[in-house]
Amino acid sequence: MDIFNTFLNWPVFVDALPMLLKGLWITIKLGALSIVLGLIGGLMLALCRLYGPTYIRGIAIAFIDVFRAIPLLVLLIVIYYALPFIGVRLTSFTAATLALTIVSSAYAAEIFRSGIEAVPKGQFEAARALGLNYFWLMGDVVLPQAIKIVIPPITSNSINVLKDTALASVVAMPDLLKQATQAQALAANPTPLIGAAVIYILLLLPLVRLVAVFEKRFAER
Amino acid sequence: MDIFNTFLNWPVFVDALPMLLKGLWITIKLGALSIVLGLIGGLMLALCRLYGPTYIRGIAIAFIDVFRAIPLLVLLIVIYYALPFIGVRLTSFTAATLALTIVSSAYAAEIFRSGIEAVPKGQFEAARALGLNYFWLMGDVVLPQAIKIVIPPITSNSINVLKDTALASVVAMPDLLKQATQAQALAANPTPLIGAAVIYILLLLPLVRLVAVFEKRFAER
Amino acid sequence: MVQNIIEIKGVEKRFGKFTAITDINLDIAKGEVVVVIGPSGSGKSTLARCINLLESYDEGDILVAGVRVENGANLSAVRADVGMVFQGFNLFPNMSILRNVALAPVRVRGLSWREAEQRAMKLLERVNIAAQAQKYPSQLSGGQQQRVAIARALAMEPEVLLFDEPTSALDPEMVGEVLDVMKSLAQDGVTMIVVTHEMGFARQVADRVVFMENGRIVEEGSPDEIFSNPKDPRLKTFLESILSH
Amino acid sequence: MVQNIIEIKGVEKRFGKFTAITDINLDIAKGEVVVVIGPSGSGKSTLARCINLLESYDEGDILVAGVRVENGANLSAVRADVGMVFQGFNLFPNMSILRNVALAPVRVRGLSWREAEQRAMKLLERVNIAAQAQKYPSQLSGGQQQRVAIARALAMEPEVLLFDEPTSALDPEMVGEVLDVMKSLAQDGVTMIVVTHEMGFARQVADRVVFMENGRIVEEGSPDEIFSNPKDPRLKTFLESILSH
Amino acid sequence: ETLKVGANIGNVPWEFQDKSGKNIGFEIDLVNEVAKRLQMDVEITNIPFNGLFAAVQSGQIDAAVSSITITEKRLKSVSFAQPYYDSDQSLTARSDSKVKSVDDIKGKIISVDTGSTGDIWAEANKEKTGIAEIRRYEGLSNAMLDLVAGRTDGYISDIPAMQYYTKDKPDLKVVARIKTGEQYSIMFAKNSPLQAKVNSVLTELKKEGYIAALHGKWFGSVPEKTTSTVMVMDAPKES
Ligand SMILES: Nc1ncnc2c1ncn2[C@@H]1O[C@H](COP(=O)(O)OP(=O)(O)OP(=O)(O)O)[C@@H](O)[C@H]1O
Ligand SMILES: Nc1ncnc2c1ncn2[C@@H]1O[C@H](COP(=O)(O)OP(=O)(O)OP(=O)(O)O)[C@@H](O)[C@H]1O
Ligand SMILES: [Mg+2]
Ligand SMILES: [Mg+2]
Repeated sequence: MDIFNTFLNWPVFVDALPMLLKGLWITIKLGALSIVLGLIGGLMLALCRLYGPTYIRGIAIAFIDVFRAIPLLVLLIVIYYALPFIGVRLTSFTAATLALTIVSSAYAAEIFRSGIEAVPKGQFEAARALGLNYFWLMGDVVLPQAIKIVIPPITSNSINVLKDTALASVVAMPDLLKQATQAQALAANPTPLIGAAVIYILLLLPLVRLVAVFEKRFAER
Repeated sequence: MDIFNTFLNWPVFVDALPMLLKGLWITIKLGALSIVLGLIGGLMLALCRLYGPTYIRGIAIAFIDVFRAIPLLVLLIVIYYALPFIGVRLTSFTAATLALTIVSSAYAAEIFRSGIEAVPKGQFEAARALGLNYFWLMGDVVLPQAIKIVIPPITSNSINVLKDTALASVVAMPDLLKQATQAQALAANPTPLIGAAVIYILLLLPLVRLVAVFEKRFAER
Repeated sequence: MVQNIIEIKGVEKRFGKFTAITDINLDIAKGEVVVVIGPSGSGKSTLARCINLLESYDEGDILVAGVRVENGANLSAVRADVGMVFQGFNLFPNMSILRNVALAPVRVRGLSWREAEQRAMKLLERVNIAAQAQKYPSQLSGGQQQRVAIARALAMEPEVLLFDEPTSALDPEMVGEVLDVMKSLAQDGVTMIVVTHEMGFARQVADRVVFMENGRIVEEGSPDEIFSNPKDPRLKTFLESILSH
Repeated sequence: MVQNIIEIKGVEKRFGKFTAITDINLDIAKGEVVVVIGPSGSGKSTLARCINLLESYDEGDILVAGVRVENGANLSAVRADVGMVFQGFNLFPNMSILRNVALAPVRVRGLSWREAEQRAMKLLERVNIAAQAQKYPSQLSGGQQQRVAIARALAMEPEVLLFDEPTSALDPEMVGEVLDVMKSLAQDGVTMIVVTHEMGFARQVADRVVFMENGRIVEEGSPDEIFSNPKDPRLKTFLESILSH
Repeated sequence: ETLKVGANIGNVPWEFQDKSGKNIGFEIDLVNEVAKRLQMDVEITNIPFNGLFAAVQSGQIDAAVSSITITEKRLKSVSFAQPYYDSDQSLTARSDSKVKSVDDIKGKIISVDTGSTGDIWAEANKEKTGIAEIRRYEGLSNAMLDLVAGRTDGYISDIPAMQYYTKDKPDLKVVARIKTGEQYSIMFAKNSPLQAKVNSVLTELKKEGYIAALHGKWFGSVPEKTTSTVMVMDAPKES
């Protein structure tokens, strides 16, 4: 068999498409929710890490470091399969969202921190000298500048979360990639995997380009 | 069965340990090499994207966007299993390193870019006014400041690469996590997974703390 | 009893092992204009920054309107009453000039955006820059930025104004205008501490001139005493060097 | 034939729809000292920045030593010969003061670090800041930073020096010292273009004074002509406003 | 010459590692013997099930084992030697549960391995059996965890694996055998010349009773005469 029959087999792809689309829907649902929650959580964590009282700061650092180090697969298994032993029984969707959110917020926290630290000290001083309280200092002055700086890595992180939904199949949430490997096994042909890659690219490229446009408009100031 | 027998079963863990350590070695070898190459590649890509002539810039953008969007699993399969059809037959180690390096350099490129863009314009101007050529402008003035800014997200990215070695098992490089799932199947008990998580944490936490110390020393200037 | 709006008692500030200012004692009455002069690195900026706790001080006390300046609940309120114009301009690059000026009145004083922006426009007119209200800071020249910074501080109608070389980036024409604004503020009874090298301004407006050297207040007195009859030898050299060019 | 080291012919620079400078014609002979004055926003900084192509110009030509300033292979060489001291200091925060000054001689002129640092120390002494050589820029006061910036530009021993308000952040004592440095450079035959508000300096050192307004050169001549016998009404108002305070 | 065989190590009792890290199992023994007869060395490569299909087709391995079921659909892309094992599906439930046979799964939540034959069977018989919901899992151990946790009521999967798994677990029980007629064999790239050679060795081994002996070694029982473990068969062909 040649490369086309093996990796770009049209009938196999057409066969697999309905499965892939079913997986895509899970990927999007789970991914979008975890990205949004992860960004919010990450921002909170970054602020705790930078400005919290010592013990809060310690907790934030531990949270960030441990949940970046732990493999998502293991976290998912613990949340979904171990928690019932202590009486917490989550649905697979909740468990997957929770695990993805925890991990993505740990990553996002470090990104936001780098952005906040890149805002010149003079900006904080000017805001404080004007009497702005912590909330407005962050909201009006520091975060708009910090977020502008970190748009590229935040985009990367969001893409990562979307792709990490693949691991949710371990808690019986078959996402796009899982559906593709399954279709591969059924047909004994890797074409569905290539199909999934194409779908990922079709899904992500426009989003990434859109972010780039926003970024440019931002930068023009 | 209670939670301890299921998730923290000592005899199962001891049994699995030799397998896990074999996997750990692959994780470290593959991870370290891909991280280093990915950082170098990412820096090159970021510079091409920012300062290359239009067509180089276009290629860099396409590279970065496509390889962030494509699932690593698919890329691995293409590199290892599809390239032989066109006469390129790589060893599994080379294939895994290549795929991981490509993806991690795409991610690192965006991180470096955000760092470079956060360096004030006046710094570029002062360096250019002194007649520094592009190489020294970057090497002496801009990159030291940019890298300082992006240490946190670069650390995150490196952790990610190390964890992504898990997918290399598909090209016959059974890493730590793969060995753990295998040991789990063998013992019909998830303890080896928890064991793997502990090993990841023991491996990564000291590294992350070390980076934090460096970062602090850097920031004191 | 005359209330001193600012009381500084035995203040010292160290950066690591380096002592930037030490043994500073200075009381400033409501409505007084104090000009701080001294050579580069003598600690003028550091002193100003300690007054609104942008630098925490290591020894002594600073009281604004009787309240000790320290970390705590009332720090924000103290700061809202102490306006500051920076040596670097520190405008907010992510908002228009108009927003820069209107922001604090809205966020701290609770004005509506409409009202705050109207008042901001008036202040921008006063410093001759109203035409640029919709531009962003990076689009302005250095002098223009400095004038915005002054308008921003004035917008809070503070009780005390700290100026750290407010005219250093201005061209002479503008220096005159800005000094006029400051003079009128002084007549309105606003308390001011001005770090400046504008000896003309010091002579005309200052109630008191403070000369710093090496982190200490070496001499203080009325402009007449300081300029016409300096006692400290270092002050004498300092003044001579200024007049020589 | 007298060689003009800088020739500026019909130069215009636009920011979007806004024209910052237009129709600029200016020839500068080797060893000449030209002082540029004018109100804030008149385009003085923009003109200076066009000369070493920190801003690309939209119309006309600028030639340095006969070579057109444009993007290309010899731009770096042109820039090495045109030193610049910025209105903002733009020191490199990631290296010590000493490194800041020694860097370009090593990287561009190929000096050894030892040699470059020895020369850098001499320059730091000349601007009275040698004691801070091992500090980082963020640890210096504004005035100290400005002096380092001047030393850094001098380190390249450039043919032409552009100064954009080199003394604006300095205290009067230091202004005198820095102006002395600049005077001695002028005597050494270094060509200089100085944007400044120091009229005393202009009068003593300038071979020619150029007055800009609204992006144009409105009047130029010897210091005597400009200060004692100004023709353009806008120049007259400008000078009056300066003398009035 | 070397026969490069890919196998999803960890697939008990077909191919897994003993404590010393040596590959053992039914299919490992089988390919070792086949290679010996072909006068070749064996090199076992550990590739997860996901990767096996691309691996044979790209020639990175010559053959793949991992209890791979022969199906019509797969035959379009790959070739198989004659089958050597008849696998049926099984229904596993908690010992204390009311699920005692296939008739009891009406209205229950049933788990399967994604893409497995059990999945295909459950999907096809969803209406008939009245299954309330099919949950798809990634491998046996997680499905078992949820069965024990009570999130699911039954698990449909290959019978040999389940028999092996429940052997030492009193709270779980294989309650029913589900006939599906699926058969395992060695997978090759499509039209690989090795397929014919291996197929004739398998014929030889069946005649000698070698494969039946392997069954005894790994499952502790003698296979019936009519199963493909004993009977010589034709290599499956694409229809
Ligand atoms: N963050 C810092 N770390 C170390 N030293 C510092 C720091 N900030 C200021 N200094 C030092 O403290 C001294 C006083 O600085 P300050 O900025 O108050 O001087 P200044 O009188 O305002 O000078 P100028 O007129 O040049 O602005 C200087 O010697 C300076 O180097
Ligand atoms: N990047 C930019 N985008 C838009 N407008 C700009 C930009 N840079 C400068 N300008 C405008 O160009 C004009 C000239 O600016 P320039 O900095 O040359 O003035 P200047 O004469 O140096 O003033 P000053 O004495 O205040 O430094 C100003 O009106 C300024 O607002
Ligand atoms: Mg100062
Ligand atoms: Mg200017």
